[in-house]
Amino acid sequence: MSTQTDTLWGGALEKIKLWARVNSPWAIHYNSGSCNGCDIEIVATLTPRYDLERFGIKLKGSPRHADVLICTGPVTRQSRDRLKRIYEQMPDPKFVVAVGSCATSGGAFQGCYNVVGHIDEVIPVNAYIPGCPPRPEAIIDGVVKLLTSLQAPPKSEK
Amino acid sequence: MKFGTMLRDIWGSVFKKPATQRYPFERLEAPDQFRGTLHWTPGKCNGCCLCMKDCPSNAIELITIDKKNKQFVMRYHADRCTYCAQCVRNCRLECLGMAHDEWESAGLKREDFVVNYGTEADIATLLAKHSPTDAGEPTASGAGPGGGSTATP
Amino acid sequence: MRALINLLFFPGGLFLIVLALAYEYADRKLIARFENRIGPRWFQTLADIVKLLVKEEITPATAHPVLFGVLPVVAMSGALTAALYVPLLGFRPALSFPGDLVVTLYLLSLLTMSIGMAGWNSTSRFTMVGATRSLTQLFSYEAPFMLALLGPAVVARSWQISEIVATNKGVWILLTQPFGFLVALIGLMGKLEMPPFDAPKAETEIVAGALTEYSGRGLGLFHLGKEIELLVGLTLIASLYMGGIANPLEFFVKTLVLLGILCTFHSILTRLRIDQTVGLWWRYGAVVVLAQWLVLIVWKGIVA
Amino acid sequence: MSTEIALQQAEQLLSTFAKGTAKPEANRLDVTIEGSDLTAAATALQKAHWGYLSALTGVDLGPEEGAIEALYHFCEGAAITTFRVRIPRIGGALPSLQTLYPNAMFYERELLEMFGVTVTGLADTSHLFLPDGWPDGVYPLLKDANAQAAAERASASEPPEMGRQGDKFIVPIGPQHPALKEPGHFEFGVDGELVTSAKVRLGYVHRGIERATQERNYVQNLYLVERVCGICSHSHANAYALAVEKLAGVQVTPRAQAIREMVACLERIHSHLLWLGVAAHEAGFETLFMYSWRDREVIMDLLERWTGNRVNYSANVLGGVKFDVSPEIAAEIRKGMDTIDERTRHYLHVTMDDTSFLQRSRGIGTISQAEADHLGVVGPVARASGVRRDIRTEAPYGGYAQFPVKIVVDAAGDLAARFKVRMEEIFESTRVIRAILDGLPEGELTVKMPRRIPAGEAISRFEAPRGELFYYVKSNGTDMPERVKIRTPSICNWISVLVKAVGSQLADVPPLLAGIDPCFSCNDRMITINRPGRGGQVLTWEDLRRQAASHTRR
Repeated sequence: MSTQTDTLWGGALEKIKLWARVNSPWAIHYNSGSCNGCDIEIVATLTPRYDLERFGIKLKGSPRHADVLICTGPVTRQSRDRLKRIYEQMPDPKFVVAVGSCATSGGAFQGCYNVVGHIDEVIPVNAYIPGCPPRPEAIIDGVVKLLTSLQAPPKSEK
Repeated sequence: MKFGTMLRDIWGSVFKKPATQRYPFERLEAPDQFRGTLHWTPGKCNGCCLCMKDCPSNAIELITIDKKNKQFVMRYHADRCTYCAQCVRNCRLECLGMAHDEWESAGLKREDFVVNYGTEADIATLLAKHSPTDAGEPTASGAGPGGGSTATP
Repeated sequence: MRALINLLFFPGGLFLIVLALAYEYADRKLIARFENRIGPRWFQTLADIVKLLVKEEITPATAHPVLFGVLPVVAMSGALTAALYVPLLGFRPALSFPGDLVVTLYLLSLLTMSIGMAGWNSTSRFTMVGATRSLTQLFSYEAPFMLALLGPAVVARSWQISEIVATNKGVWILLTQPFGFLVALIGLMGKLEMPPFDAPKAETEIVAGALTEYSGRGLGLFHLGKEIELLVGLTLIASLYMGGIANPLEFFVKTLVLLGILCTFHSILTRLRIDQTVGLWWRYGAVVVLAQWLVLIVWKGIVA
Repeated sequence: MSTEIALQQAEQLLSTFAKGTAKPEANRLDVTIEGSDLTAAATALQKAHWGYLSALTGVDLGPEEGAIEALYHFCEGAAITTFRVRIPRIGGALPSLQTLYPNAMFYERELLEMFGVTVTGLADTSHLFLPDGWPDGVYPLLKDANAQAAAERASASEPPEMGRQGDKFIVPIGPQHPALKEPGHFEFGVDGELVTSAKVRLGYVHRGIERATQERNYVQNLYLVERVCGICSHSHANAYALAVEKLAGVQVTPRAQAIREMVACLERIHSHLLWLGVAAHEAGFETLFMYSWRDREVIMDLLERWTGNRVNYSANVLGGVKFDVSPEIAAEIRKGMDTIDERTRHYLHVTMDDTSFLQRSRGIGTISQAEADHLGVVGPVARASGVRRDIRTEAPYGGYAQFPVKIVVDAAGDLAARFKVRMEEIFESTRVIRAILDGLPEGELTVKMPRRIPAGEAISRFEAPRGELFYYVKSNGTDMPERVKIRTPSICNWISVLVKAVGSQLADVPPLLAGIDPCFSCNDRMITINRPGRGGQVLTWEDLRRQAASHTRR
């Protein structure tokens, strides 16, 4: 009997946790070698025309406050450590979105000597948004797809 | 001393409709010029590979099944594409085009971005030739029916 | 038993938290509308807090772990306790004694002190600069703010909030002491580190100031503490300067009007540098309030 | 001073040092100089106030020749004087011009890193672009260097961050900045709130584009250089196209030139509005940020409708442009320009009249005209200090001869003046766009370009939104360039931040950084992402922690 209520409570708690997580994804943005194009489009999604705050997304400065790491650009050698470090500094549960063709595959910068590769060669990525740069709408679409995928399984762990 | 030069803006906005578009609840079309996902129409292509040659990011692979019968499969890496449309310009036979309404291409798996264009038979030949576990070879590739189909990433 | 209910549900604890979240929502929504965008959904602030509370908490290796954990609780409880002394919703305060105004003001400062200590304890260079700025700012606005709030007390010759409100019943002190009102309102903005007084957490300079190292629960509690402080501050100013609060309707109207004024200031001003903040308070704020005190005392001495 | 007179003067000044002179183009003078005469020759130019050091290009002539050529490009108006200095490929050395031209520091460090040329007298020889832990003796721009393999070996670990230096407290701002070489990691030593020292480390976004251009064909490179910087994508592509067209001897039609100029003007407006928002955000004026970005969307919409992409328009092809101006789009652009004019007038009022804003911008980071001249700053930063430096008016290229712009200058030199100059350039741009729409020349859009570009070298200078953009392209007759040198405007302007930051308030540093608009969309990001890691902290903050611990114990 008591175990049953426990699971009931546990289930409800999980649901609440998930609900809060999906509805309040605070983001941090890191540019590991991008050309700026994707970055301005990410900033544009915060501005009145697109307004990501509708989904509860706030761009935070400190990785400690963030749930979602938005990455742009291929990873250069100098910024690889920094990217890893930022990822490690984020508290669990955390998600990574790679924005732009360079972030998903290296794009036009494949084969440049100072480029390590794309984001998921360094840290795990949860969602990819190709485009050069993707339209702000496409970025919103990607974020929504990520959030939807979190909701899909009843208990999502990382 | 002058303060509040934006006072009228802010209070005006309170009584105006916000500038925000309601995407994704209301979808607004991209303009016709927009360079979205690349498409390839088989049949016309003669395999000159000019599209491949000038692609700044290796997004296009033109795989020859049978050169004489003009049987090709184009493997398109949407994740690499820089959407510059140089390939479209280079193609004199107008096999290539960029869809202006395909820009919601975000995905959760990188493999989904690789698309094979071509007739169903050609894609099947290609897949048979290479083992399906081939790196970067998606299971979703041959998904679309008929020629010029997209496996929507 | 009654005290427990007071503390946990009404007017303390749960009720207060819900109300504070509602006010934060109003704040954010209004700012969003000022910026011509839609802004957050109605449950946004709740989702933020719940998410922060269930998120992993990382304690920096260099920080004192106990202090790191305790400070948010101290901050939060300070704000919660302060709320017991003010006439929330127009009801009689849960606790009241002669001199509670001073206690309330000190309890409100507890939050800033905790933030300063938290920043110092986290020993990252950003939290350090943030903590220094927080405390510098505290010392600059605290005295004028306090003097401004004591203005109505002088008129009523009492240090007890309910007494002051009762004595000045129906009188809008903001008409007789407009400078005090202005200083109190702007002091509240300084207290809450609202723009343009957000130098202590200026994102573009020092990331998130003193709270940079906090994640999860600690951040959530600080955040909540701040929202409660906003509520308490608004109630205090409304009841002291705007003729008291008689019923819930009056409470909402008056505090929301005040919130609207705060948001307007927030939106039309550029962030002050910390030296400019200090200069502003000591050069203008304190002088203006002191001058007003002088006038009050002289006037009181002659008339009464 | 007309171009010919300037070149004559330069020839005269340099006559004692010249081992040979050549005039590859009407506005260029090439002077061959010995390495030992370099300082004296540069001093002669400096003393006569002949121009400024615009760029320093290193060219590897290959192992057979066994030499490297260092090209010092000095510009005065449209005139370009180039010092050609040959040095041995291995063990070559050059004297530093740092004291004469402060900017030379960046160029020389680049020469050192990329070609292994020893520069004597250089104060700081640490890595500027290449990652920390880059193996010694590998210089990526040498032809036979296997940079890829060397890079694999590079242990890309950052050095431990400095928390304290003596009594100073180091606040880092950085480490990334998005353009080719413009990412900066700054370390500011602070005493309380006062900045006492400044240091810059670039290279977080160094991708090796210059090397990559040598391995791609001319067409691919057009799109690669477009991605040097997403905000001035058109400027880069256009400057590159101009240089390659010059090499190929192709004359682009007036219509294509006009369209290019129009895109450049639209880009300038979008860039300046973007900058306005970011600078306001840095100073802590969120409302202005939101509004300016909202109105910027007008331009972004126009660009997307017209070119098909919001950021990387890909308007250029070698030999022309991709698309035409239809009557519908022309009408829309006109309408958009009216909106922009009206809103910009309002923002000019806000930035120039609002006391609360002015107290963060007036008198901050003031650069006098003489100082700006000496530091060699370019673009709006220079113009805000009264230096009349604008390639569009000094050396009109492309359509600017037919549709000229008026130069906007201001004498004040502070942050507020930079706001004013940029806002007024928006008006100028809308005016030019209208003029072009009124008088759009008829003609073809493209001219046939050869795939193989004849051997030779070409320089193109382009006024990007941030200032002078410098391209040097050397061709060897194949379909791949032998050398492409890109000197972005921001690298000229970093020095002004370093100089001006010292002695200012920490809170003024972000607006100061913003003031030069270093391809700026991400400058706030570049500050925010930079948090000291816990690992590094334990080490470097040891004594600070001890101090803190003893403090609490007491």
